[in-house]
Amino acid sequence: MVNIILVSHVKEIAEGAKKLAEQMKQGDVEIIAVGGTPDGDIGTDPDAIETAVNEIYKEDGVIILADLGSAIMSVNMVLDWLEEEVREKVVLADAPFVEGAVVAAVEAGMGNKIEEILESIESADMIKKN
Amino acid sequence: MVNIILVSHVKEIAEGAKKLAEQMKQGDVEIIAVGGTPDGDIGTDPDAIETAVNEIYKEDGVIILADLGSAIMSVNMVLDWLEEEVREKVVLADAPFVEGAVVAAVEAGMGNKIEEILESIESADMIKKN
Amino acid sequence: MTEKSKEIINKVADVIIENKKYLTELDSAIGDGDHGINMSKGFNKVKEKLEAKDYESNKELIKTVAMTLISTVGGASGPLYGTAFLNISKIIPDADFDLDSLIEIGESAVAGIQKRGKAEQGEKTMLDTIIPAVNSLKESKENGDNIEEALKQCKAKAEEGMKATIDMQATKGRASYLGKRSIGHQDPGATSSYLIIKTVVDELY
Amino acid sequence: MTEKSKEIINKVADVIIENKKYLTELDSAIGDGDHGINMSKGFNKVKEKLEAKDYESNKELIKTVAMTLISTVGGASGPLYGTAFLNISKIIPDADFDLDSLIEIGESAVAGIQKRGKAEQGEKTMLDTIIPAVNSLKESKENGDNIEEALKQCKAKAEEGMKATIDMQATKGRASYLGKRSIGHQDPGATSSYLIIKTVVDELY
Ligand SMILES: Nc1ncnc2c1ncn2[C@@H]1O[C@H](COP(=O)(O)OP(=O)(O)O)[C@@H](O)[C@H]1O
Ligand SMILES: Nc1ncnc2c1ncn2[C@@H]1O[C@H](COP(=O)(O)OP(=O)(O)O)[C@@H](O)[C@H]1O
Ligand SMILES: [Mg+2]
Ligand SMILES: [Mg+2]
Ligand SMILES: [Mg+2]
Ligand SMILES: [Mg+2]
Repeated sequence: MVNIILVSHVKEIAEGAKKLAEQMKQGDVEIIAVGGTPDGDIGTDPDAIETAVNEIYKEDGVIILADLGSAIMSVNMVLDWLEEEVREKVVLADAPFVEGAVVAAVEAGMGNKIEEILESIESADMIKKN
Repeated sequence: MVNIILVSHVKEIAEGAKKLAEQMKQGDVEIIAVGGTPDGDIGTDPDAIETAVNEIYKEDGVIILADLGSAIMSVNMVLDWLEEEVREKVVLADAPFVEGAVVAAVEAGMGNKIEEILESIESADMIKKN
Repeated sequence: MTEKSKEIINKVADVIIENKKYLTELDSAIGDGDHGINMSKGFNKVKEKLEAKDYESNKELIKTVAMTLISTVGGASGPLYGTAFLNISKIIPDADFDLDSLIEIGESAVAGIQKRGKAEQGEKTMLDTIIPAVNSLKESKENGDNIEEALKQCKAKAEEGMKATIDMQATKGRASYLGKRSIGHQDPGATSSYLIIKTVVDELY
Repeated sequence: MTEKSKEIINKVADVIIENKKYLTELDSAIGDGDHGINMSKGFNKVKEKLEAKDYESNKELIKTVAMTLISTVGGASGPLYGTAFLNISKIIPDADFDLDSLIEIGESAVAGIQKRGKAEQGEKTMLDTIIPAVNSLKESKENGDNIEEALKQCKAKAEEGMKATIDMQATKGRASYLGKRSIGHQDPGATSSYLIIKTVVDELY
C-alpha cells in the first residue's frame, strides 16, 4: 500500500486536505500533513518533510503532493538527500494538491500500484469541475 | 477587478487557500472562503455560497474555485439561481483549487480580465510541479 | 391534501432517520461515509420546519422540503434531492394524486437530479432507483393498471433498480474514484431513494 | 582562516538583517513579501549557531550555514541558498582564498542554485547577480588581474546584474505569476545575493 505526504505552505491547507482525503480512504494508508514553517509562518519546513518521508517510507512507495514554489523545491531537495534505493520509490506528483490528495488516498487504499495512482492524479482531467 | 470565491468541503482548506492567495495579491481583490457545512462538518453549504456571491459580485466578474463533488454541484445550483445578468459573469473555473486560488489572486490583482485569468488557471500546466 | 402530504413527508423523514446508520455504512464502502448523516440531518430539519408552521399548499410544503434539504444536507445528495423536490414543488397538485400527476412528479424529480448531476441510468446513482420507478408508472398507465397496482409495481421496480446498483461500476460521484472497485456494493443514494419511494407508496395506498 | 570566515559570515548576517525591510518591500512588489523576513530569520539563526560553537574548518562552518538556512528560511531562498552553501562547503579550502578558489566557490554556488531552481541567467532571479559576478572573476583570471582588482570588478558586476533584473520579466519563481507585470521591479533574491557578495568582497580586501 502506497503512503502519502501532503506538503503545503499553509498548515491548515495540509491538514484540511488530510482530513478530506482520510474521509474517503479505505484500508490503512498513512497520510502525513506537513504545512508552514517551523515557527508557524506561511512557507516550508524541509526538515519536517524529511522526517515525514522517514516516518512513512514503504517499499510500495510514497507519493508526495506539494502546492507550489518553495514546497516543491524543498521536496526535491529532500528527495536528493535520500538513499538511491529509497529515492526511487518516493515521487513528487504533478498533481493538483487537494484534488490529488483525495484521489491518491482512495486509490492507495484500494491497493493500487504507485504508477497507477500517479497516472490517475497526474491526468489533466483532475482539474475539470464541470 | 475580478473577485474570487473559494469553496472547499473543509473550512481549513478554504481559509488556508485564502491566506496563501492573499499573501500574493496586489490591489484590492476580494476573496471569500466558504468551507464545510453550516454545522461544521466536512461538506458544502449552498446558502453560504449564495451569500458570498451576493457579497462580492462585481461587473468585472467573479471566479469561483471549488474542490470536488458536492462543492461543485452546490456552486452550479447557486449559479442557476442567479439573475441572467449576474449569472453571465460568475464562473466556476476548471482549475486546481489551491494552485488556482494563488494565480487567480495574483492576476486579478494585476487587473487582468476574467477570460485571461481563466485561461491561466485552467491550463494543464497548473498542476506541473517539476 | 396538504395535511396528508405533510404526514407522508414526516413518515419519509422518520424512515430516513431510522436508516441513518445503514445509509452511512453503505457510503463508507464506496464514498466518504456520510450519506446517512447528511440525509438525517436534512430530514430532521424538515420535520422541525413542518412542525413549526402550517402549509397552505403542497407547492409551499414541498418547496420548504427542498430548500431545507439544500441548506442542511451538506453532501451531493443535498443539491440533488433539493433540486428534485424544487422541481416537484412547481408541478405538484393539491388534489388527490392520479397516475398522471404521479408520473409528472417522478419526471420532475428525475429532471432535477439530472440537471444537477448530469448522470444517466446505469452510473450507480439514485437515478438507478428513480428512473425504473418512473418508467414503471408510465407502463402502468399504458397498460391501464389501476393506481394501487401501479404503485405496487413502482415500488418493486424501485427496489430492483436499487439492487441492480450492486453490480454496477460507478461513473459519477465520489464512488467513481474507486473505478471497478465500486462494483459489489449497493449505492447509498439509490438506497435512500428506494426508502423514500417505498415510504411514499406505502402511505399512498 | 576559519576565524576570518566566521567574521565574514557574521558580517553578511548583519547586512541581511539590516536590510530585512528593504528585501521584504522588494518581494511585496512581485512576490509574497517575505524575502527579508525569510532571510533574516535564517541569518539570525546562523549567528546563534556561530556563537554557540567553534568550528574546526571552513567546510564545517559553511555546512552549518547551509543546514541552518535550509531549516529556518521557509521560502524558496532557503533551499536555493542552502544548496549553494552546501556545495561551497564541499570545496572550500581552509587556506587564504586565491582567485582559483574564489571561482570554484562561485561556480559551486551557481551549480547548487541551478540544481534546485533550474533557472538560467535572464530569468530575474538571484542568478542574475551571481553568474555575472562569477564570470567577472573568470575574466579577471584570464586578464591576469590581481585579487583585489578581481574582487572589485566582481562586486561591480554583481551590482550591475542585480540592477539588470529591473528590466527583466520573471520566468521562474513566484514573480513569474505576474508575467510582464514583473518588469520594472528589482528582484529580491538578486538583491540579497548582491548584499552577500558585496559584504564578502568588502571583508576580503
Ligand atoms: N452526479 C450524480 N448524479 C446523481 N446522483 C449522484 C451523483 N453524484 C452522487 N450521487 C448520489 O449521491 C450519493 C452520495 O450522497 P452523499 O454521500 O450525501 O454526498 P457526498 O458524495 O457529497 O458525500 C451517491 O450514493 C449517489 O447516489
Ligand atoms: N527557480 C529559481 N531559481 C533561482 N532563484 C529563484 C528561483 N525561484 C525563486 N528564486 C529566487 O528566490 C527569491 C524569492 O525568495 P523568497 O521570497 O525567500 O521565497 P518565496 O518565493 O518562497 O517566498 C526570488 O526573488 C528569486 O531571486
Ligand atoms: Mg457521502
Ligand atoms: Mg460527503
Ligand atoms: Mg517571497
Ligand atoms: Mg514565501
